[in-house]
Amino acid sequence: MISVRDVSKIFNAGHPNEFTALHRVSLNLPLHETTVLKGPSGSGKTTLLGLIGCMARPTTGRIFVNELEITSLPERFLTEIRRSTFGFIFQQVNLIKGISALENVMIPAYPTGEKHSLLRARAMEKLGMFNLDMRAAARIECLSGGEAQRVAIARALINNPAIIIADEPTAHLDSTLSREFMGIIKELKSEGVTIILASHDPIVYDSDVADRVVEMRDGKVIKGGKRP
Amino acid sequence: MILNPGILALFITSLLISLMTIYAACHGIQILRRWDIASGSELQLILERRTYLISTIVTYFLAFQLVSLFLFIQTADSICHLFVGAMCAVGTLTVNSFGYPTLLLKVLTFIIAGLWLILNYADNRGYDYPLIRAKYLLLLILAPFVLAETVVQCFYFFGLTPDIITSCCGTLYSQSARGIASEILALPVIPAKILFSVSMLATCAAGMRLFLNGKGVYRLAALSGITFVVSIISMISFISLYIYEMPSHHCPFCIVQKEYGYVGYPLYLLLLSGTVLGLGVGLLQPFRNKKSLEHIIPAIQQKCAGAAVVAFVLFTSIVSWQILVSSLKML
Amino acid sequence: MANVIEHHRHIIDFTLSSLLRRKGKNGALLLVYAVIVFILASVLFFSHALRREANLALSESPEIIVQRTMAGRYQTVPIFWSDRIRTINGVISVRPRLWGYQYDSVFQANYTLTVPAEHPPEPGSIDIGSGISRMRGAYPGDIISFAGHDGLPRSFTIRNVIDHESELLTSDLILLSDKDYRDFSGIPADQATDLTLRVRNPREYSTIAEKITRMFPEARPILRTEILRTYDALFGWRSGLIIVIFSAAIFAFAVFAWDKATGLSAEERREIGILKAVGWETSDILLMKFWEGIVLSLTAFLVGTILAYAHVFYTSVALFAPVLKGWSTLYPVFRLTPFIDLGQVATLFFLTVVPYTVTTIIPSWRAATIDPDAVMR
Amino acid sequence: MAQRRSTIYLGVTATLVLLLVGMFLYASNVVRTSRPLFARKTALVRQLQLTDLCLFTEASYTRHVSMTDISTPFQDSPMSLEHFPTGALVEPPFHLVRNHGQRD
Amino acid sequence: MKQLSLVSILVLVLVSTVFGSDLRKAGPKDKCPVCGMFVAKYPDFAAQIHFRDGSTIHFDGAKDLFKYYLNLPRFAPGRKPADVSAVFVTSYYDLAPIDGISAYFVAGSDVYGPMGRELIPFARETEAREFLKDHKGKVILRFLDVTSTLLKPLD
Repeated sequence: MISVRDVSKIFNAGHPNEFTALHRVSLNLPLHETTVLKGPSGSGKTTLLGLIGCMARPTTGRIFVNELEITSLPERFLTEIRRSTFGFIFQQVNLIKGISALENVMIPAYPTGEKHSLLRARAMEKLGMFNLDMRAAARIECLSGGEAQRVAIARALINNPAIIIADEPTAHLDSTLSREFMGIIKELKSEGVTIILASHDPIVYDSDVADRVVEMRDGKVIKGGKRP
Repeated sequence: MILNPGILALFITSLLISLMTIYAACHGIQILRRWDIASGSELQLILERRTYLISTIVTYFLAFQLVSLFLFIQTADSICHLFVGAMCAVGTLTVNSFGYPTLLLKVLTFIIAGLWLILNYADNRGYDYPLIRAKYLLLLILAPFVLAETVVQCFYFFGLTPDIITSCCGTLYSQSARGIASEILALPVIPAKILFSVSMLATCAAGMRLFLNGKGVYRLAALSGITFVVSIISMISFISLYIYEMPSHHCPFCIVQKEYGYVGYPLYLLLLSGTVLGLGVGLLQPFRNKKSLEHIIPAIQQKCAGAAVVAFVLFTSIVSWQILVSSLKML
Repeated sequence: MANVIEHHRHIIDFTLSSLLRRKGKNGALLLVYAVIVFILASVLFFSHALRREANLALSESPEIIVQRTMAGRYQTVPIFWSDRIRTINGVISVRPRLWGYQYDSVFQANYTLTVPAEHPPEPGSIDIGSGISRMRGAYPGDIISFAGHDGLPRSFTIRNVIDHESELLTSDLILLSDKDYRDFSGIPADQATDLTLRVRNPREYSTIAEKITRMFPEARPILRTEILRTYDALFGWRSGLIIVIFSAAIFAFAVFAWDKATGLSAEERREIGILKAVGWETSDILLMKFWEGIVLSLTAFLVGTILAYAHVFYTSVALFAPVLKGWSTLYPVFRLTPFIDLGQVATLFFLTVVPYTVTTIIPSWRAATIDPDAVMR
Repeated sequence: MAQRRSTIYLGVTATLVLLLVGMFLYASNVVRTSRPLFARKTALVRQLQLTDLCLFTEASYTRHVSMTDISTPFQDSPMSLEHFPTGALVEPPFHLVRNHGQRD
Repeated sequence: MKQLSLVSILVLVLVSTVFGSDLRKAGPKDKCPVCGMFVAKYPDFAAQIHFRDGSTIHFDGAKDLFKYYLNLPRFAPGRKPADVSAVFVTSYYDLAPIDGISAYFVAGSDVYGPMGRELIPFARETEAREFLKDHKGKVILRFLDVTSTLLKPLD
């Protein structure tokens, strides 16, 4: 269970350009389910995902991941949790240019100091899941949009995370690729991975993969709960 | 001042190190004043990030300080013949009254920086920054010593004037014979030997005890400190004599020279690390009750104690080996 | 432990690929850095080797030289001084020495004329240094003439050319007999240029020098130990001076390094953001930056030092020769004996690697503390 | 499979370090073997009663650095490359430069 | 006692003239039996005692030579002063080996040897006197004047 309790996030506090991105949000997200955060841009979806994914700390309020309070942990502990628990898929594919697809997939595991050969084998396996093993040595610039998206997903899976966080994953994909992406998500879900998506793309929130759709606006949750 | 490359290098380095330390100390003060772990404010976030900067600076500082300690001795040794009557580094250091204080401060700052890193290591393992205050107070203690070292070293270098013939007519300098004593007053050999063996044995025993059943923390710390001083005294009193095979050359510096197989480097390195580790164990003790460090500190202490014992034992074995192979016979 | 090593190796892998991606910029940095190390190392190696060379070769020069000064200028020494000085305890021998300079206006060179203490050439013949031989194309059997003190030319047959291996000491020497030199220079028979003393016990040098000045107040005794000390100071000072001048270049380089490290491109910021987002910690980024610094500085340091060694000891500092030559036309061709020591390398390390590293600490920390969620915004 | 970049880098660095160490060893060996050379040199120095290296021959006072005293330098040539530390900072007097500078 | 020393000096002088023992150079492995130092490193103060059986003992200074000679039972059990065939010390001014029996030794000067304060040997008395004046020496001794009590303040 991921529980968000009374969380607010204020940027530039005390300055004239103070901006409240989240306002006293409370939310419970059970594990092994797929949740979609839905809302227009600027509604606070991304900020909430960042807080849940241990990328930033809330200004007030608490967040628990599996009963562990993560709000007051120092950065190095947050990173540890982030690395081992979460896999991220971003709006842009956010791959590092100039190096091979394989290396890109391996990058999240570098700080663990895992043996190179093991790590490489696992990365190849993840790429293989998406039929990309032939493209492993290719540089990112040479990949097509769909391939790049799949490499990014492979990267999110390299540490075998329990939770996948995807922020507007289909924003830069055409409908075919978006459907293909949802297919992959479905597959992951069937393996028991918890998935949290933020999107305002109907292909995502109307998909039957989503167990739960939370609607957000202006930094508040306006509608949420189990899909009927 | 002597425009010697070694002196310039030391000069530039200590200047840079001082600047970095001032910078770190300023941030340290801010951390001490504004730290609030419970807050999620941006200021707190910035402060937490600064802790990375400061530990990076201190880590580099320690590395540079160690090399500069040896470079200082090496340079002092290499320019000794510029001074009438100076036979080795000892002579150069006594040319003016700032030589030894510089060396002393270098050793002191090295030890404090080492202790800081041990504290930092423990702190980084607690999830709520348990030692943050102690750590930055120690940094504020370290900073004045670093600055003092730079200033004293400046005075020392500026106070060096070589005795060369071009600056005057002929032998004027030689005649004035300032008579730099090349020898240090040394403790008589037998008491020094007894003192050395007793303190080494006691320290290693205390270290083993701590390693095995976690008892006697302060004892180990105190003994490490004492052993450090005793070892330096012994170095002057008798160890160096065996290494030089010369019953009257009480010099703690010449042993880093090539003629003696650079044996001084491992010796001083082991002694310094043993001392820092031993003292670090004691430094951590008051924080043992912090909740987030309950299990971490004893583990670190055990590790440190073990490493300290290894360092001291290695030190002693090198010393004993040197004494055994030495051709010098003393009572 | 294996974990730690593998961790570092992973980070090195990544650092190298990110360095390689910006080949032009990093290559230029590496090149400038290596050149700086190269020049500094050349200066250090050269001055140290020369100092040792001087110290070793001159260790057999006369223990004490007695000159006479009048109003601060040299005068010739009356030979009777030597008998008085010989009575001082500890003085093994006193020898009047004859030597001086000769300016050759054709070749614009200064020669040093000297009368050897042992085996001087017979009157009418001379030995010349290999520098003179090379410059004038003069070989044994040839005849050379110089104008003496009275303006009249005197001819000498070349007996020998001094062995090339000692050129650093003898390149500009002309050796001739006592009789020829007095005739040539006009030094009266009861005078000498200076006196050389042999003293066995080094502990007595200063006592003897003191006694000489008491005996002859206008005497200026110069001790060998002082000569060697002066050489040390001279070369030490010279290399120090070059380093001080050169520090401007080091400073400029530090600014360049700083600029390179602070001026993170948008691309680099994005990259670091990605790394932090996918699970790299601040200290991992710092480690990456540390390795970046090490890769650059260590490579530059090693390459620069090794090249400097070749430069100093194989090409005899070909690049510095114009500076060392100055206006002199008689420049010795020499091969230095490679005296190097660890202290020099340590000094070099401090002069190059430390300033570079220190300038990159704060910028790398800045880079490392980019928000991980920056990539999501 | 191509080598890891870190392997290549560490290999290159290790080679360079070995080269450096080799350089030291080689240098100390050369120093050792050049002892007879120095013996010959010192014998020559003894025979000729030399006191200085013949590196700077442009002016007599630079030729025998150890034989000079403080009042000598400008005796030779005001334009000559200065040998004493302060010489790098003090210029020769203008009238000397004007009168003699061209000739030397 | 006095007579005994007179006798022994006679014996020594006789022995050294008759046997005419030659100087033997200290090798790199020769150590001083009193302090354990390598003698070859300090040729400026080297001293040696020759015994009649042909053996040579090297010392790094006249002081250690006397310590040995005055305490033969300890350093060389079974040997007597009469077994000594020759004594050589290094004279200060020309650093040349001279006969130790006839040498003049200056004590208390400001010249230090490898073992600190030393007895500085001279072949001629005039030299010794001048040295005494130049180097703040205290007393001039002959070989047989030297006793253990005189050596004490030199340590």
